[in-house]
Amino acid sequence: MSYFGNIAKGIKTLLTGMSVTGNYFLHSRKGAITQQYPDNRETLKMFDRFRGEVVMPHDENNEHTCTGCQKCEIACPNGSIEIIWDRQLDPETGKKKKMIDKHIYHLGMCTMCGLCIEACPTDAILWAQNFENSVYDRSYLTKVLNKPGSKVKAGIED
Amino acid sequence: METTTITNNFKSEEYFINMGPQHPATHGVLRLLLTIDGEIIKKVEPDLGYIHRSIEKMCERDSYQQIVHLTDRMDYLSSHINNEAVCLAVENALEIDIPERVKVIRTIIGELTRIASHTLWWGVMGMDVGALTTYFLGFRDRELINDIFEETCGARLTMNYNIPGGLMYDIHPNFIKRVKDFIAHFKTKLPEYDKLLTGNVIFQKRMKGVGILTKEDAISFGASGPVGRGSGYSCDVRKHHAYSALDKVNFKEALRTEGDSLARYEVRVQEMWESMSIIEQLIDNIPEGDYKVATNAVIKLPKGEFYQKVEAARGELGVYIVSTGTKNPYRLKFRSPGFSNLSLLNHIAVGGKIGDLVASMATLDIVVPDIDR
Amino acid sequence: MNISLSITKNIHEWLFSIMPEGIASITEMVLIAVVYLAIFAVAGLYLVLLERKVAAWFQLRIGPNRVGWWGLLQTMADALKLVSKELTGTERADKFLYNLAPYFVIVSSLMALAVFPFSQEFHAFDINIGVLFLMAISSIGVIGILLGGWSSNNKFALIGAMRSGVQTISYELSVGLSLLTMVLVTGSLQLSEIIEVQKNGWLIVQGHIPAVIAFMIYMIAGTAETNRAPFDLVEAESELGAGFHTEYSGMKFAYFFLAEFINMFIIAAIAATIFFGGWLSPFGITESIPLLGVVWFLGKTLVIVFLMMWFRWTFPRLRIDQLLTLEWKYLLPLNLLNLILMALVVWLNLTIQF
Amino acid sequence: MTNEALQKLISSWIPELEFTEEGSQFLNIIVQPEQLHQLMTQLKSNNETSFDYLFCLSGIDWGKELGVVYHLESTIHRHMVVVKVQTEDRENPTFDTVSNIWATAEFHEREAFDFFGIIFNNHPNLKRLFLTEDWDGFPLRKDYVDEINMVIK
Repeated sequence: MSYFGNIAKGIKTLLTGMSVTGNYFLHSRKGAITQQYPDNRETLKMFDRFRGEVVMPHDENNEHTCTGCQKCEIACPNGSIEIIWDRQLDPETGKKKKMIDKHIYHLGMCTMCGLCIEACPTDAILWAQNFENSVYDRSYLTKVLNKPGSKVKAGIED
Repeated sequence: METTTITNNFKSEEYFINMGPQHPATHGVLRLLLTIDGEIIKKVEPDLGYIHRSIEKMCERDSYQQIVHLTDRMDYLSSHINNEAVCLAVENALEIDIPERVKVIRTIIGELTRIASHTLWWGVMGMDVGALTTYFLGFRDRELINDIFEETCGARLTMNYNIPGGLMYDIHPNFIKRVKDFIAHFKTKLPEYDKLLTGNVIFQKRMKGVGILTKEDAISFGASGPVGRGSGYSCDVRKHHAYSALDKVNFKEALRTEGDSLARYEVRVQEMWESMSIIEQLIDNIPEGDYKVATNAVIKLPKGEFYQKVEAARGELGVYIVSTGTKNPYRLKFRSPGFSNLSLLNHIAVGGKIGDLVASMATLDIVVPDIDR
Repeated sequence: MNISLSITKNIHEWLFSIMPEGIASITEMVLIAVVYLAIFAVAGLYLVLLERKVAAWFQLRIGPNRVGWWGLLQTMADALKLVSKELTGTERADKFLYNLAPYFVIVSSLMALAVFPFSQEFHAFDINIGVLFLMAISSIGVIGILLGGWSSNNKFALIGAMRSGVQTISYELSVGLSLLTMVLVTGSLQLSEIIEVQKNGWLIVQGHIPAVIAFMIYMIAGTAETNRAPFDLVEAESELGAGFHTEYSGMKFAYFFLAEFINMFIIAAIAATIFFGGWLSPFGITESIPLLGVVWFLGKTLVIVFLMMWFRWTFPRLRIDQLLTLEWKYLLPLNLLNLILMALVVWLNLTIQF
Repeated sequence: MTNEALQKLISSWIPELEFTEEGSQFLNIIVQPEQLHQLMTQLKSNNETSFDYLFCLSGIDWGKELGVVYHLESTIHRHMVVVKVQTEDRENPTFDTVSNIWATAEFHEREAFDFFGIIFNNHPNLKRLFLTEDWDGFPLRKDYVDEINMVIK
């Protein structure tokens, strides 16, 4: 008799499983979890801490707060950040001051660990929430973060 | 004489099959060299190294802050716990007192990571034995956890939220509410997992008595995590060497004595319940305080050797640091749970069928980057 | 008189008026075959779409919705892509058999379609051994699978093919026996007559308990015959990659794929014809409009197809030895008992007839 | 068992062992390669120690010497000990295998062989695990140079 008992028990467990999927089938309209990605660009907002890429915010006078201290360059585990700097004459004080020439960021090598942003003493670099970073050539992933002609905001010292 | 010739003609022949490195059941780039007789497996020999990045060598040139983010890339499904292991090792070596708040947050996120890892495992496990809907149910619940991580830590998978001395940022204001919502949601969905897969007679038949690992073998093979506990070997690091806030919570160590694939499966499902109970005990009492203590910009560990073990989602993760007093470790060894667990695959798969190999491999829950480091 | 039937009649008369009799009947056969091929190639494609949509709804997804309104042209686009793809193959494969295999599979499944009565008049080939013909034809497909798996010089494909051989030959038995159980009630193998008998109530009602058991066995064995989950050991994605069609690409792969879906349709159509009265409407509510028979037939078939899809997206796969245990230890003895039960029912006149 | 008691017990088996607890949270036992297998067998089989769980086996390049570090735990008594062995022979560093004592050592020793070139006598299947068979050199040694693939900061 356990032979038939086993069959009945087996069929019962199969029906239990089918009830779960059947329930999802009946509620498929509202239950769908698909995100139709390129269509939902307007509503798709990344969280404000999302690590998309490193950017350097500039204000309306084309000024940033990067002093060229190179702490981010040292903190970076895989050499994604290169800073080219020289000492220029500060027009206000008349003293020579360390200024960045180029803040080069290799997005292609970046692992989004966030150590550079942690290390930055002046909050000159921040996370951007942009995540659509694909390009046709790897060289496009090397970015210069400071805009041309930008300079350090007055009074920022590290 | 004639009969012997006939039997010789029908002698079965063993043959080799390359399972992987591109194979749906090997979850990544694991390559198994199978010796098969018909459908019966005679020998399984893993061939590794397809994504070996030599993280241990990279660690030798990195500073201690930078090492943390490399551990994300080992067992990417329990990245937070891996981070925690390195941070704990460094903090213990420096003898820093970590604020209670940090400990509690680390534990909560660690347990969430465990649930996320197990839900993914559950989905993929179902797929390995042929039930395709489980995959989407598992991922649906995992996405909610990933959202929590993304909001607080900034990334969904490789979070790098820990730094030696604390956390990178404080938790997001929405964190507590989101976690509570998730727990409420998952409490209704986890029984569904059982209904869909666990009770199913085909599933039971596929898993019961398959890939049996005795307790002695489990210990000898260094099995840890759900694999060891499925064999009745009490190996939960959270119980025996409690770290962070785990000494303040009550939870049961999931143990089964059967040692077969079903036991390992049940251990993982029960662990999800236990992790939920741990989170529930902690989420309302996150103490106020700092989210990190200041450390030197250049961390130098004292001369000596430091070992820290934590319970990652797949088992015991050990971090063994040999320091000579400089800013880089002299030698850093990760004792990864997957590596030991993989070594017993040959032991449990021999004599089974190809389907059994897939089922027992799924319950070992192998993540290849964890093995290949 | 019905419009569609008059069209076929007109074509028939026109053909015989302009040609000698022999040529005319050959031309007619070819015409009908082409029409069937065209209809079922498209129908097969839409079954694929249905499967994908249903799978999506089971799995909290949306399913194909980009090509055409509601994704209706998706499988057409897929077929177009497959036609235009390069046909790759393995070196040192047995080229002749390798190329032959897909045709075996697709031809056998299309041949079976010929005998189904879609409605009272829409019936291409009404032979008096219809059920036997279906059984015989549906087992030819496995030769194609064995050939494909063996000739493609790939061990995964070979394992898949061998599994397929074991599985199909075993489950053929259950399919045959469960249909035989029903033939006891009808007393005829001719499909049109089987339907005629069901005017007194569908066979699943007429035969009540043994018929329900036979239906359940038929559904299990039929699912296994089509190599679909939970009996998809032949393909067993997580074990064998893609099983016997690992090395096929492009259109040759499409033949296998299409054949699988047409086979599913055939299994469901047999069930609809034999257990649920084929094109008959329930209680004869639309008896006055014969054309609606097609709708009833397709409706019943699709419900059973849906059931098979439901199985597929819920259950885990069996292991090969469990597959054989299920057949030889459970289905076959039950089937034989059921056969005796049905014989008793028919002998003692216990069938329910309206 | 406390570290002192362990030290007392183990030193009674093999008198040449060195014990230290300096710079480590465990009791460290430094053993000569010749006595390694004997010590390990006793550590596992003795009822009072019964170190049945080898949880970590690491190869280490000490600069001049090559060594192996075994982390052992007893699942019965829950005490831990570290066994260290090293040799100055960099061409053919050879130790006895412990894979017949702890099965997990088979893979771990293959890893150590792969990255440090440490040869384990009587190992059942000592060949490259991660790297290809024809790989030149042992990457985790300190004197390994690979100018193309290694990024040195």
